[in-house]
Amino acid sequence: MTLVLRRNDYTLTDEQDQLVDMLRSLFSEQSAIEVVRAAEPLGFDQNLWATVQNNGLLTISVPESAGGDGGGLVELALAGIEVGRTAAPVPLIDHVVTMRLLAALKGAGVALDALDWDAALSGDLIVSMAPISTWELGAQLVPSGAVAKAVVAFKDGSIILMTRETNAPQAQNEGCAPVAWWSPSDADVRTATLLDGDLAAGIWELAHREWRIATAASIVGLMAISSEIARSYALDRKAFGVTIAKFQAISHQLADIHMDVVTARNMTIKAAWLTENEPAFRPELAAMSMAHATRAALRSTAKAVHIHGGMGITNEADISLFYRKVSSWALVGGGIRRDLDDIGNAIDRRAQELAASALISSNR
Amino acid sequence: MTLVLRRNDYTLTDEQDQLVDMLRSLFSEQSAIEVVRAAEPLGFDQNLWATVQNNGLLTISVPESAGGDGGGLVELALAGIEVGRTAAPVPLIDHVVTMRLLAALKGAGVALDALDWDAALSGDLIVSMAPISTWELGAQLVPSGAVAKAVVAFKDGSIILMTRETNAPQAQNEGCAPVAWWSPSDADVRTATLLDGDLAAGIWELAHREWRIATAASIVGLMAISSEIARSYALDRKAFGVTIAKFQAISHQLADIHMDVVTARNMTIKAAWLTENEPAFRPELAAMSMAHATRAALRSTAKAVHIHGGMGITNEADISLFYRKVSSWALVGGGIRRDLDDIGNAIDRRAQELAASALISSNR
Amino acid sequence: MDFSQVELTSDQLVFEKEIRELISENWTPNLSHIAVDHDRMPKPVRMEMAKRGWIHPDLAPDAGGAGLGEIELEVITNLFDEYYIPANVSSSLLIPTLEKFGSQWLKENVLPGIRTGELTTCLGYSEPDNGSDMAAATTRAVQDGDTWVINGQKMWTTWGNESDYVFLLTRTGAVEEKHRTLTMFLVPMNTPGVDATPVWILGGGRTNVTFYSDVTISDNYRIGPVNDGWSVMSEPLATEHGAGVVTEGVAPVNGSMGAGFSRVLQKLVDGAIQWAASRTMADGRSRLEDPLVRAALAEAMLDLEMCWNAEGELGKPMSAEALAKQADKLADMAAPEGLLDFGVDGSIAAGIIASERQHAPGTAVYGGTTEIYRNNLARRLGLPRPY
Amino acid sequence: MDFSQVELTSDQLVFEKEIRELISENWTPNLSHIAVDHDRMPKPVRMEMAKRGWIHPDLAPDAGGAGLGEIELEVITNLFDEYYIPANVSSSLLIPTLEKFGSQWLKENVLPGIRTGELTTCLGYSEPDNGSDMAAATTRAVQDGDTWVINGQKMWTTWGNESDYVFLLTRTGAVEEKHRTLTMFLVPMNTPGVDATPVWILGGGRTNVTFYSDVTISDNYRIGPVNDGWSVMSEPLATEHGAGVVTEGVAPVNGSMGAGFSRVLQKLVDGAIQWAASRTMADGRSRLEDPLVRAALAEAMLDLEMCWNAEGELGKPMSAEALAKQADKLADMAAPEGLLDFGVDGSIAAGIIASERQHAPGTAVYGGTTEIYRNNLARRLGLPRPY
Repeated sequence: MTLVLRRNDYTLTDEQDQLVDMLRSLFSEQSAIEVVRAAEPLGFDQNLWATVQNNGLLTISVPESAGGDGGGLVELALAGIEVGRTAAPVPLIDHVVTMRLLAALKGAGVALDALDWDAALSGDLIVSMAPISTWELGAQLVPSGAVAKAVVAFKDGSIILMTRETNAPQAQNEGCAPVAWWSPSDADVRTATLLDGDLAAGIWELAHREWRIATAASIVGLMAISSEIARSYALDRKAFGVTIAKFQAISHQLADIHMDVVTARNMTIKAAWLTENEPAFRPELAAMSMAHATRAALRSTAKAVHIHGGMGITNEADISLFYRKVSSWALVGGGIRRDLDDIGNAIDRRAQELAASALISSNR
Repeated sequence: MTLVLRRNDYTLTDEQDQLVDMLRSLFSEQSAIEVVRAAEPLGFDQNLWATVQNNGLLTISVPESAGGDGGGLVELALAGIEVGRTAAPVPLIDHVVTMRLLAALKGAGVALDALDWDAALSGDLIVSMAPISTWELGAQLVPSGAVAKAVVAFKDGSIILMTRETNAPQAQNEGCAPVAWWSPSDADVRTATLLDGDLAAGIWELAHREWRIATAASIVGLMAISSEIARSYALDRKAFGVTIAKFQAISHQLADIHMDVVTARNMTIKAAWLTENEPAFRPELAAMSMAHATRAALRSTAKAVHIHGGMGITNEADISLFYRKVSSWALVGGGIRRDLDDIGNAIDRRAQELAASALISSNR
Repeated sequence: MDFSQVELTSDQLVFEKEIRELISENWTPNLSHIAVDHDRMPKPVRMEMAKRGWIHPDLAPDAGGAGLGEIELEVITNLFDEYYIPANVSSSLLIPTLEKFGSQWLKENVLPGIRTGELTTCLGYSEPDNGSDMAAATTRAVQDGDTWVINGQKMWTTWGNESDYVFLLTRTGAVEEKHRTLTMFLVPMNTPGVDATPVWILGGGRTNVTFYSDVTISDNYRIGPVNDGWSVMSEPLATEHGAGVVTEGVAPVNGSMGAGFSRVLQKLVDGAIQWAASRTMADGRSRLEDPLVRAALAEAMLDLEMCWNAEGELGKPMSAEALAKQADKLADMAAPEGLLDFGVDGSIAAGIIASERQHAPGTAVYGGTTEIYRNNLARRLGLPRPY
Repeated sequence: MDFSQVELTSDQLVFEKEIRELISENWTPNLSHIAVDHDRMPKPVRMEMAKRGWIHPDLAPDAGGAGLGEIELEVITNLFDEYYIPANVSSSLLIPTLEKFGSQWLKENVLPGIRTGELTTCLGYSEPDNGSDMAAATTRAVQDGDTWVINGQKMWTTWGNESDYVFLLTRTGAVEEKHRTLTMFLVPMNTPGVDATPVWILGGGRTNVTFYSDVTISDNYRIGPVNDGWSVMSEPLATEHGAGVVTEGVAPVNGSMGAGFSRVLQKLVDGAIQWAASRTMADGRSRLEDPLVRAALAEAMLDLEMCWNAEGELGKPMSAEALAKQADKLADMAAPEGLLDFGVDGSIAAGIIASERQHAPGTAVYGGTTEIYRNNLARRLGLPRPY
């Protein structure tokens, strides 16, 4: 028996640091909270999207073979965090994850005739994917479905491409995410089957993992900025003559929020690295990062609102905007319940490992 | 459509107040913590049991027709709280609930030849029941099973009586409860079938509810005393020159504990009253009172230990004893998971009620 | 101890029927209207209720009420809940204050209308820089002969846009003297210089910032002595709600302050049950049969029952937090449809899960944060005032 | 960023093999021994480890260590965990203090043995009436020529019954002068007058009250100047653990202080999985197929992964609380067998769920309560010192 040790190194490369710096300054300049508010209720800003297109952000994580810059899932996760930090009203995550999926299909020799590839690569044509199709057929809510004209889904063992000429109507939600119902049986939708069999299942499963990780990253961004906003508020706000940050009932909540942000951020980039580099190793990490980011963001942004007292629940407070975004961004993928279900695969693997272990055993 | 209003009155009658006073002074005198410690690991004190017998506590809630004093489930629940407040090492709850079950069987014309009724009524013969048999056949852990010589269980649709000449060996547990494995197929066990059919199922179901409620009450007692101990400690203990009760991180935990105690206590006596007086109304209240008492006691006694800092985790601290008792007393019935499962019956009932309601309806 | 069903008397049955008719004639249920606690009873309903003395039904008939008891109060509460109609309109906490401290002129000209409910009130306590610390108020009232001139600004003046009077806390001396230089007024909201700007909150409710610019009112509108506003303001807090009502043990335990939130939680659970009952799983069975759905619903029902067993003040943080927790859990259970608003294709029941998730943080704040309630509870447990 | 598997060098493989042999020859795994953090490495193992310089393996060979790196440290940690062997024995936090403040005599006669691990130490800081407030210490040391006479009592002297020396905080002036009249000593535990009384704790561990009655020691045992004990005591807290080790990114994130608890949680989860795998439901399927069991296990695994992604100090409260929460949840999942002790018919794996529920409250207390850690974390976030 030999120990298996793994490195556990979360440090960014210089290139990754630079990418983060670039994205942070771009979004903080171009996606100020006024821009985000003005983009509601649809949750999409055409100008910001154009900026994203013009700055080459849509090809960062697309393989070079498919016309992209060859960056990986880690870069996409880092981008997701920055998108989340301003709740940027652009479907960057959904679009790029879907482009990576389409590139994988291309790489497997699938013809994408139904799609104008160059338009998709440039972002003039927005594409998205339907995570819920992993479990459910028929009509379903699709993230960025109200701004995408092409949606990739998984149906009856096949990867399908749905396209439509006009945008699907948004399904209104409190977070003002551009969510929409899509169905292959919708009269406005044309459907093409792209690939079936085990290869299709494998490609879809990996793409679904990538969607979870990149989406988890964007939720981490929402939490991170909420944490900073709440901290500043607690330092500024006085009650009974003292800054409220001196009350343990406040400062311990800020500590708890910080713990959630750190662990969710770390888990997400770890999942990204491993999914990119060793996709067969612990596939449950994608569902874990999504589940943890979701639960952590739901509770942390609620605490961040609460720390603001009455101010927090006003629509004009910045913090309430991030609170609203969380549930829409997090739940459109199907919720923690489905994430836990997929983590279950790891239980079976661990049960197998333990069955071989001599040291510990049950005695009835 | 006519409104249905119910009274919501938790006040005790004078007789109930007197009962509580009597029990509190009896157990605080006779079941001091030294007595409880000395009774470990078995969790049974013969002298205290004799006191319980001599003070007529075993017949309080047994029907007059069966030789008891005719008190009801509410009185038993009140007694349960007092038993819990000192973690009294006597199987009062299990014994009396089982006697009520046996009395119901007697009332249904069942002959109890395998049992010395007078010895059981006096407590010279300790009886208990097997709540787990509601779900599982075969060998199972029985509360007070290490001190009882007769155990009533439900098996294959029948109520059965298991008896043995010698005590079953205790299944060692951290709370030092006199839990033991019992099985109808054990060579030392004689088994008699008492009743089968719908009547048996109905009598068992009600008895199981009574066990849950009375056991929940005893757990409420554990919580209530833990709450008081933690409060006193927080008022006495100083850190950095001030009483630790001044820290919000402490005082808010004490407030939370208090909320748990109050709601668990109220829910339990409400469940007792309704089960006694209107057994067909909201049968889920029994499982609810057990589930809430369990979850509330697990978290509250852990907080009570934590408030004590390092002192709390020493075996010599009173609080650690109550903490240890909780898991043994609470989990021997099968845990919250099974309680929630039974609460599920109320979901179906509510779904039926709502199906008839016009005001609210789902639109997809 | 008694949890038995109340047999309504024939008078009570008539009373119930009359309220049902009154509501049906004056109100169309709005299913999206769950978060009712920030809305006020619609005026047509209120005027009909006022006519019958049912706004403060426990007051004697000659004091603007109807001399009714606890059961009738519960009938009103339950029916308003059943019809999704906002019920908030009571001035019952202010009436004893006006009776004790109001000027003779107020007692004769304003109090009767407030008693019947034809006139409505709102509270002007908090200011932008002092939410919970009311002794720091800076809205200034300056006496000028027989009139007062008021200048300042109040936050959280809920219903400030639709009330007849605001119960206003003002400063009539040095701010440094804290609670010793405060004076209360009952200011007519239609006085020139009073202005209410809406503040919209999560979940869709409205509150207001109210501005007071050279608001000039007669000394008749003063309540209690000059500089004694702290005692006057404290009076409602000391008054027991419905203290005059004969208790018949029907109300939620000692009047849990979270009862309103618990009614909302009941609707949330009901909506989730209806969602599950109306959806099928891949194997064709109802989602109600899904063990994880059942466990989630059972836990929500358990939390609801817990809240109904809470007492008084402690019911507030408990119900608020249970509501928030269950909104999150049930939204997850019903994801992704759980995020959809009312009226959207596929939304759940009245979009209640999505809207409650937005509304829930407010329940932990208004009327005092959960921290304030825990501080209070700790003090009632005999613990020292926290740092 | 790098989470790849480490290819052990042939030297490292030999090192691993050697430790496995060393443990096997000197230790029989005790499956009930989960809560290992209150126990100390068994002496036979320790002596073998000391011989090889593996007690403080990062120290240079001529300083009592073996000049090993991070990977070897991880190998040691993981193997001790695998064999259920308590690993606590390091004096690495004290060594720099002794090097800096120790008397020449101590450096020559005691420090070498402490460096190799042949001599062991324990901490004498807390007293009955001042758990966290060490500046209130009252154990008194009185100078008498070239010797000191010590009288007093210390709480929580874990390993006080099996250590060679206690690092003792004493009072050498007026108590009112708080941290300005404290002096540190390294007191041999076999000095007459030193006595350790066991204090047994939840989950089965032992700590001690140590009594000091007219304990007379030479001035050689003093560490640092008289009345400068506060600086001396603060030194270990300022020292980075393993600061001299070359980081290869293998250790848990920034050395989460909760790593030990997380290893216990892993065992808890493993035990629960084994329980489920070994039990069948009424329909004959494995309990591993029960959706509620799966959900409970998945959530426990998620919490475990969360803990492994915590950093430094914040890993402590997070791991402690996750452990307590999961012990409760898994005990419930496996109820009623979850309450049984190790070795009892039907108990789960090594009775681990029952024993962990007992042990868990300790993890939230020792080495500082979770409140203290949250206070510290808040201060590192730039928040003001709490009241």
